[in-house]
Amino acid sequence: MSSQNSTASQMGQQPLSREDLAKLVAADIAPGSYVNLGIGQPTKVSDYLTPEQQVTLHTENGMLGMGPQAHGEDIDEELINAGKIPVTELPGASYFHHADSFAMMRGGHLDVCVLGAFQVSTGGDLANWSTGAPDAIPAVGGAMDLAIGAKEVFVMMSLFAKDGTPKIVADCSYPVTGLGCVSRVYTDHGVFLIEARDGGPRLVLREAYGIAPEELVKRFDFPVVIAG
Amino acid sequence: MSSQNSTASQMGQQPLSREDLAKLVAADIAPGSYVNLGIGQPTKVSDYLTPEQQVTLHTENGMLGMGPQAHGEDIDEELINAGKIPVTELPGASYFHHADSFAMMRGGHLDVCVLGAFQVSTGGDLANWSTGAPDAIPAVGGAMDLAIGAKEVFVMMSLFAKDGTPKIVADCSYPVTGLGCVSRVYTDHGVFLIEARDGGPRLVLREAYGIAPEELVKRFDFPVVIAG
Amino acid sequence: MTEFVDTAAEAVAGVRDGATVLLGGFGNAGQPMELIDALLDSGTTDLTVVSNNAGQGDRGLALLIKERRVRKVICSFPRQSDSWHFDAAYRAGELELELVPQGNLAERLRAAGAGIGAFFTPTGYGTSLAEGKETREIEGRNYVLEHPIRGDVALIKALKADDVGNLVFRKTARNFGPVMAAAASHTVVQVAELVPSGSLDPENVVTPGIYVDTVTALTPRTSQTQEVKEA
Amino acid sequence: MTEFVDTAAEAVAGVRDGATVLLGGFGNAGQPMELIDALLDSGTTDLTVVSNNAGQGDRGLALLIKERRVRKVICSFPRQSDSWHFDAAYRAGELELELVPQGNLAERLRAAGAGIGAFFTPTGYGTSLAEGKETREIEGRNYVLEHPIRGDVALIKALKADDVGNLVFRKTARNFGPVMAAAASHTVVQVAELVPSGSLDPENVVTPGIYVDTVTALTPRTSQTQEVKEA
Repeated sequence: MSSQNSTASQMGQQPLSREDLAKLVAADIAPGSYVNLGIGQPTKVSDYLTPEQQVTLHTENGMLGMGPQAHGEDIDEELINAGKIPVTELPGASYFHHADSFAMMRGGHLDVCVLGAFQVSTGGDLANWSTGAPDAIPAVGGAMDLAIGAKEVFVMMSLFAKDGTPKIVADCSYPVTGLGCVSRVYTDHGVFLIEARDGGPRLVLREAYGIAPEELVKRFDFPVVIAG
Repeated sequence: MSSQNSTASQMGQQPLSREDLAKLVAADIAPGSYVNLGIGQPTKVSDYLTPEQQVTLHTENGMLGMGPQAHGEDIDEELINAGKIPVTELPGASYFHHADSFAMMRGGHLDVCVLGAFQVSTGGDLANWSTGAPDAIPAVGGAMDLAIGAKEVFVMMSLFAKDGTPKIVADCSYPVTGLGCVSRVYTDHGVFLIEARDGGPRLVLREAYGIAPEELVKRFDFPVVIAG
Repeated sequence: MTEFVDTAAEAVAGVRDGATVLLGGFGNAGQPMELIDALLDSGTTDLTVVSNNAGQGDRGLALLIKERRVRKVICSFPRQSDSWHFDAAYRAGELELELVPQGNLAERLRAAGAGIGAFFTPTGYGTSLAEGKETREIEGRNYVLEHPIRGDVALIKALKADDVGNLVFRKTARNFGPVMAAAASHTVVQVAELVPSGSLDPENVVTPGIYVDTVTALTPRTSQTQEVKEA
Repeated sequence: MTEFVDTAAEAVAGVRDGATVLLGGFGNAGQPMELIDALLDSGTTDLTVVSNNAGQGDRGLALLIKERRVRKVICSFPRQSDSWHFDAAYRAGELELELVPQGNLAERLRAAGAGIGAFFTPTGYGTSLAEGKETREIEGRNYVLEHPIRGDVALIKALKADDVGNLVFRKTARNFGPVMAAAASHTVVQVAELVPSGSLDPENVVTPGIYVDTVTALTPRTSQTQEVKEA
C-alpha cells in the first residue's frame, strides 16, 4: 500500500499519461504475483513489469506464463491472449482448459487483476461491461469472473468522464459487473484505495497528480479521505 | 438383453460357480464398452473379457485402460487399482486426478459398472456398503458414486443369504448405497433384469441355473416375470 | 468406442435439425473450421450453438449465422470488430442470444459432463445477467445458482488423437475442447494427426477417449499450410 | 511464488496445531510419507485430516493417528485390513470421523479450489450419508447439496517440480494431489526431482505453480530404493 515509488513521485506535478499510469500500476504489483491484465489499457501494464518482479501473467483462455505480444514469424493463431492477440510463451508456462482456467480465477488464486472501467462506486462496485445503451450488442466475456476472482482488483481509468463528472461514484449508473470487488482505482488524477472497515468501506486518496489533494477531493459529492 | 450365449446355456443344469458367473457377466458386456469393476467378486470379470471385446477398464483412483494385476517385477506401488492391488497399464491408457475420475463416473460416461451387493430391491435399490452393524467401522469408498454413475449397474452376488432368504428383496433392510440404480442382477441361481416401465420397474428372470424358472420364482414373496 | 471417419462430412452427418451444438474455440483458436464447413454443406438448420464467441469475419460459425442456420446462440462475447454476420442477424431479430459470463459458461459445460445438477457461483451476483436466478449467501459470500449446459453434439478441434480416441491439444487452442467433449452426447473431433495407441504418454492425455465418439483427421500438411495463411 | 526448502521439516514448519490438513494419497500411492514423518517429528497436534483413507500399517497417516495427533478424519474409506491404528483410536472414541463418499470428497475439494459455493450431486441421495442435507429434484433426478472442503495446508507428493512450482505426477499416485493443491491455503509438495523451468512441456503440466507454495525434493535415488523395498 506504499506510495513511495520514484515513478509516482516524479510525476506528481501533472496528471499521469496512460503510459505513466501503466508504469505506476506495474510498480505497485508485489514481486512474485500471479496477475491477470484485462483487455485494453491494463494490457499496457505488462510493458513495465520488470524481470526482477517475477510476475506470472494469466490469460483466462487457458495459460499461465504468458509472454509479450508475438510479431512476425512468432505469430501463432493457436497462442493468443484473451483479447485474441497473438502472444508468446515464457519458460515455466502451462496450458489448461477453460473450466480449469476460470476455476483458478474464481477460486481466488490470482493475486491481482487489473481492469478497465466505466465507473467504480465508493463501495467497490465495478461497472465495465455494458453502457446499458438499448441498441448495443451485449457482450460480457470474462469480465464478471475477473471482477470477483482475484484477491485484489485494480481498476485503471481516467478519473473524469467527458462531461467532467467523476467516474468514481456513490452508486454505479451503468450496469454493474460485480459488487464490492474493487480495491484500488488508478486514474490520471489520483490513486484511490477502497479500504474495508467496520461500518463499510471508505475511499482514500493515496496520491494526487496535477492537482492538490485538497482540491481533488472537493470534486466528489461524498467524503474522500486524504492519506496521511 | 439376449440370453443367447453358449456359456450360459451350457451351465443351465446346475447353479453357477463364481467363475462361471464372472464368465457370464463378461460375455454380456457389449463390445467397446467402458467398464468399472467393483472390488471383490466383480474384479474376476476381467479374467474373461476377450481382446475382441475391446473393453476399456476404468479404475476410480484415476485411470482408464487398466491392464491385469501386476506380478513380480512389474509391481509398482504407484500403479494400483481401487482395491489397492498393483495392476498394469495397457496401450491407450490415460491417467487423471480424482475429481476428473469421479466426474467421468458421475457424469454417466461409463457404460457398465459391476458391483457386489448385500441386497438389491425389486426397484433397483442397492445395498452394498454397510451391514448397519452398530459396532462396525463404517467405510464407503466409491460405492455410492459407482452405484449412480454408470449407464448400467450390474450386480453380482449369491442369490440366497446364509439363512436361505433371497437377497433380492421388496425393500432393502441394509442401509442403501443408491436408489433405483441396478439394472441387472447376476446370481448363482439366475440372472434377473430390473426393467423400467410405466407404473414402476418390474423384475424379470432372464435365465435360471440349477433350478426350474417356475420353481425359482416361487422363492420370492413378490412377482417375478419369467422371460418369454 | 471411438469411430474414425475419412471426411468432415461423414463426421457431422449425425447432426440433426434443431440440435444443440457445442462449438469449440476461443475466437478462431480451436474453432473446428472444417467440421463447421461440413455442417454448412450438410444443410442442417435450426441449431442452438454454444460457443464462446459468435463468429468472426467470413469463416466458421460466422458463416453458419450468415446462412441463418442458427436459431439461438449461447455465448459470452458475441461482439467483435468483425462479428458483422452475428450483428446483422441479431439486429434483424433473427437470432436469439443467451449471454453467459465466460467462466459460468465453462463451469456449466463442466457440470453437464460431470453430472452436477446445479452449482452456486459468485460470478454475476448482483448483475443483470443473474436476474431471476436463485441466489444464496454461503459463509458470508453471495452466489448465483447456475445449471448445466448439455449438448447433443460437440464439434471440437484437437492436435492429435490415438487409436482409442485419446486427445491432446495445442497451446491456447485447448480452451473449451475438453469440457465440451464431456458435456455432449456425441463428440466429434477434427485432428491434425492420428497416432497409434501407445504413442501418447498416458500421463499427458488431456481428453480420454471415453469422451470422444467420432474423429476425422486432416493431414498435417494441409493444416500447417492453412495456419500459415491465416496468421 | 513457490519457495523451495531443503528438508521435509522446513516444509511442514508452518503447520499449526488445530489445522485442517489435506493429505494426498489413495492408500500408500501418492501419500507424502516424508512430509508426514516430518509432521510427526514437529509435534503439531489437534489436526483435522482430510484424506481418502485413514492410514495403513505403521506408516504415514497411521502413525499420526497412533500418536493421537489427529482430532478428526474426513475420509471415504478408513477401514482396511491393516488400519489397526485408526480402528483402535475410533473404537476408543478418541477420533472423530466424517465419512464422505469418495466422489463427493473429490468434488468438494475441487469446489473449494474452484470457488464454487456449493453443488448438487446425485451421489448419496437417499442414503444415510445424506441425512440432514438439503436435497432437490432437478430435471427428474434427485440431488444432495454438498459444500466445499477447504484446507489450511495440503501435503502432497508429486514426481517432479520445475523452478516455478509446476508439477507432474506419476501414474495412479496423482489421485487427490491436484485437487488438494488447489483447495488449500498453503500447499506443500514433496517431489522426487527438481527440474529447471522449461524442461516440463507446458502442455503436460498437471498442477500449475500457482497452486504450489512450498516444495522439497527428495533425491531420486532414495525414493527409488524405498519404492522397491515397499513393493
